[in-house]
Amino acid sequence: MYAQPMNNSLNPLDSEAIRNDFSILKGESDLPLIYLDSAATSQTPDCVIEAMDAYYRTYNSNIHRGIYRISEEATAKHEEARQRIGRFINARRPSQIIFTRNTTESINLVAYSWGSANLREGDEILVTVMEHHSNLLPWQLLSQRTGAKLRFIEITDEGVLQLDGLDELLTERTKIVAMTHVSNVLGTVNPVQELIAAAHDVGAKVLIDGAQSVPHFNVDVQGLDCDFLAFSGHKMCGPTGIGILYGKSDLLEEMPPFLGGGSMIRSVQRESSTYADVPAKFEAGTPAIAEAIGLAAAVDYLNKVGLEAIFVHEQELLEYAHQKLNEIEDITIYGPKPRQKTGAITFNLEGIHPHDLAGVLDTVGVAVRAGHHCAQPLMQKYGVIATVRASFYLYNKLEEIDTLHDGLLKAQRMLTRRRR
Amino acid sequence: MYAQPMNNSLNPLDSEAIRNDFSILKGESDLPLIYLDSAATSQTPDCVIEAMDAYYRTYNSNIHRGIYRISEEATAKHEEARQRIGRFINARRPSQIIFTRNTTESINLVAYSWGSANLREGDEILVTVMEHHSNLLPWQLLSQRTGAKLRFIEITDEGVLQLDGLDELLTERTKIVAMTHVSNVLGTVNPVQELIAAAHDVGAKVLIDGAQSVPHFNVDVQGLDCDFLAFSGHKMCGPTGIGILYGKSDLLEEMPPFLGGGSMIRSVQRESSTYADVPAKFEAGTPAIAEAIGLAAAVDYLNKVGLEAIFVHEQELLEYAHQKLNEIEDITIYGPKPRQKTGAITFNLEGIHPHDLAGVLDTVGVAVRAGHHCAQPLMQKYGVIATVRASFYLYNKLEEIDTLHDGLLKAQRMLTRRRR
Amino acid sequence: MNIYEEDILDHYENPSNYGTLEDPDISYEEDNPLCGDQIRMDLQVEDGIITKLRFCGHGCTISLAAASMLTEEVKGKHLDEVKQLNKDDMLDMLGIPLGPVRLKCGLLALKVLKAGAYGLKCWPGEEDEETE
Amino acid sequence: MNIYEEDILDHYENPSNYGTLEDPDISYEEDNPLCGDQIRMDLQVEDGIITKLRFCGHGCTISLAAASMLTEEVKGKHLDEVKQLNKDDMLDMLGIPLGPVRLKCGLLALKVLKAGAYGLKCWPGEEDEETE
Ligand SMILES: Cc1ncc(COP(=O)(O)O)c(C=O)c1O
Ligand SMILES: Cc1ncc(COP(=O)(O)O)c(C=O)c1O
Repeated sequence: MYAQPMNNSLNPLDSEAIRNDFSILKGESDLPLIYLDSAATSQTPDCVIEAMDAYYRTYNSNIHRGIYRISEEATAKHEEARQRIGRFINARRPSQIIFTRNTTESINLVAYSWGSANLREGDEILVTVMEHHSNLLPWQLLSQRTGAKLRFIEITDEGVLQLDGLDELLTERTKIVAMTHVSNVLGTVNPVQELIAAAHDVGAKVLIDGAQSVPHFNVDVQGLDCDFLAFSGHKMCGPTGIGILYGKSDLLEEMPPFLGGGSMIRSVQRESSTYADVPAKFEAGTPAIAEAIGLAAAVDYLNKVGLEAIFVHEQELLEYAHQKLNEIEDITIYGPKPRQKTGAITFNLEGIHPHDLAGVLDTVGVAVRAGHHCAQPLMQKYGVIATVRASFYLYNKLEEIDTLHDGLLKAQRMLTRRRR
Repeated sequence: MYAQPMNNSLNPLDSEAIRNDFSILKGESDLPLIYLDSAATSQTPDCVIEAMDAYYRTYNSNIHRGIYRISEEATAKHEEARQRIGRFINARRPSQIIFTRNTTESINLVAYSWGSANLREGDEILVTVMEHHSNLLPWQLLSQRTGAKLRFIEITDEGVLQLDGLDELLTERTKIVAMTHVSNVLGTVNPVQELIAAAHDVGAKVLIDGAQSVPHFNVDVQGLDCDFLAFSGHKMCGPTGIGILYGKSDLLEEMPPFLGGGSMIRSVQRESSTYADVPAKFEAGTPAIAEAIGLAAAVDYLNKVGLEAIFVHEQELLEYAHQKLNEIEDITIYGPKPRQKTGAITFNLEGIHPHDLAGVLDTVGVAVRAGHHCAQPLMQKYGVIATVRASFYLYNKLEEIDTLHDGLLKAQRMLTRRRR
Repeated sequence: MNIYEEDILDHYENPSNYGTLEDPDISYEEDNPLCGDQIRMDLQVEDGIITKLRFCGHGCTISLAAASMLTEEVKGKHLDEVKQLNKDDMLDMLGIPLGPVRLKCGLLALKVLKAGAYGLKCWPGEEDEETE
Repeated sequence: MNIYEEDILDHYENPSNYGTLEDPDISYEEDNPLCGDQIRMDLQVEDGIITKLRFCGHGCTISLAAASMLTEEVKGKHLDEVKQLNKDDMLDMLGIPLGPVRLKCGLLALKVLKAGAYGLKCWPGEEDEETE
């Protein structure tokens, strides 16, 4: 699971100082921004914005094959970014880090390239009921292309994986297990390490959706021994437009290309071509250069603050949020208790539509997400259409949870009258 | 072809004033940057950088489904960007504009989605010998998946398409013609309008690779009647990490999805899903939000300067470049004369490796590209392995061509001694 | 301006024409899959004139208030007039600014009503606008 | 520091050990597909010692000068010593800083020589470095 035990002698994170690193949190609008939607996208510290600006203002140029100063500088910075991001998740080699647009594209890359080459009718793909659509749709589409069958690990009412009977689901037919490390709705931290070992025992590969874990605690790909890990820059203080696919070298090397185009080739003839080595093989066309550089700056920033300190801070926010929200009448909180989860608290108030909760909260400056959170199978399991989710990150403060609490009471006063 | 006739009473473009819009061109390094590599990637005006900064610093948030102020603002700005970009190429509807990472991904999207659904063994895909790898590899891969055959339109020694005998190549078997509007190596402007009409006559669809045309002159998708148009933000004063696929609505609507994930769905069940309408169907996952907003700012900037003025300015630079470079002994210039082309001049000096030319030019501050320019079949046609390309854009000045010229003479002095 | 104006809350609390009709001439139902809001409209029509109508369903304040306001507006009108109603008319009735997400809520009732008046292919708010 | 140092140009102009051997013990050739540079190395070896060697091919100043310098360096050395040579050794011989593209030119000759000394899987400059 996540890096435990937490070092309790750790310096607590100074969220006031951290907020100073984010222009958006210092905004001078009439209402302060109480941003509780970091699970959707995180805010971007100024140092990340500045790293990208520096690219555009001083060495903007296409990378690879450019024989002049700024292109050499851009190429070096781009590849250095790959190194730093690789180190962040403890990848053995930078060539295991493939730049994509986001988690979604990373997962699709695996489903198209590895999936189409390795899956046949009769094979099975194992996912969980709590997957984000981005870790479900690519496998649905793959299953339609190949005839492989999708199977699901259920969850308990508390929102943790139902692992009794796993033997039935995880068998020699299972070719890949695709599962989220952390639920974007419930915050549940899944026991991926154990599941990876169990999957390897039956010869299955494992893709971990790290969109909600990599930003929040130390994820060590060698420690976990996962075959693939996908995550997004924009959820970890980085820019939009960049995501990562990590893969084991032997897998990446034998996988066929996905997108064809410039930079992914070794040599091109009219009818056929040979392909470059990884990572270039999977990076066709001009990459998101500024964004890779921005993501490396974000990684540096997170390292500077310290992932452990961030994790401890989020646990504190979560505990307080559970305590305050539990005081509210007619609230249903979904998912496990703090300590078994991270990052988010998801709930509904009896008789009030989640849209209206979010709408009323917006009037007091609180930004939360209301909807199905791209997790309809999970919503179906709980028999709801939508929920409200408040999610936290390093810059949030306990006082913001008070405002959330008061905003929810305001919504109740306004909207819980005598509606049928 | 391109918007003709040029209005000659047009105010000439003030390249000194324009250079002031680009921080990178005002840099205070010892050597001025003489940037002649805009065909690889263009420089980014400050207004584009600032538009993205404003997103990150004041309304950074995930779009769609967010019920709070900054998310509503981000959503509105993102969709407004789609509108403005659509208007730039005269698309009828914003929903015809699909955001991708770059030209390469746009073309792959069509090859995977439209291609896999429509091509069979015995069908043919028609491309030209001057395609960028990004408009060749996706079709090679498609042909390997489907058994459809790739055919090639040859070029003449002058570097224009060989259209006698087109009847042989363009037949009822042709399902799609994929061709570049402008060659990234030779600058040749292809007669796409005529070819589109001819393709439609035999029932073929046409994808135009607009990577080198959309930045340089007015491309009107309704006027051309192309079925698809692909282009990249980073070649038209926009940021990295964003590209566009334009498609005709009926085609886009009937195409199956490409990447699966969040935002591209209407409703998700465990085993299967229904998909959102275009453009959402093709935009899985969190998009490159800042980059879309940046690209819209670039489009506004190009509109402000005026595409016609840019085109006229580039023609002037090209004429002068041809004149000056033709003065050099032992030079071979590839491709057609100015007036039949745009943007770039490609050449070799007898006995000097293109890498060395680029290397020596770098010592005098001139940035050019040396290599196969991701167009190996074209290099093979000319029997060379690499060339040097100087390419121009709105911020270049005639004097810069003098420096290019002098740099080439310097290279000759240094390197043409008595090498075998 | 706040989307939780008293007027909206009144309609949400005490909706007009809430319920169903026994034997409607037209009945149409639709949901917004993104948020699960669902509205059904039952109409009684004589010579093209809507003589009676009821709506039911579930949803947020905006979608329910919009439905309530819309039923008040169109009662006694000809179906041809209903076909002419557009997004701006509905926003005028609501009298509040709506962000892109809530717009879909605000237009759900109109969509259902127009779809009832004749087959409709796409959301009123999503009719593909021309770029110019 | 300029990559067109006199020393580089001298080697480019008057390369040492340019040519081929009649009956080499080891002969290996490789190209850099990105720029078309091509180098062949012919070696005569006695008891593991390189007694004679020649290179030929075509390429840019950097790849040819590197080849020339490298042949001077390894003549008379044992193949085991050749196997130990790495990127930094080659860069030391060249004595100039190289950007990422020219690095491939600068390392081509070394790649060919080492591939000759024993099978090599990847470019010397591209040996996957550890991230830490
Ligand atoms: C004609 C042409 N097509 C396609 C591309 C690929 O563009 P991108 O690398 O932005 O995907 C380029 C860029 O070099 C080009 O010039
Ligand atoms: C668990 C999980 N997986 C995947 C995604 C998709 O990420 P992106 O939209 O950046 O591709 C998200 C983002 O919401 C997520 O939370």
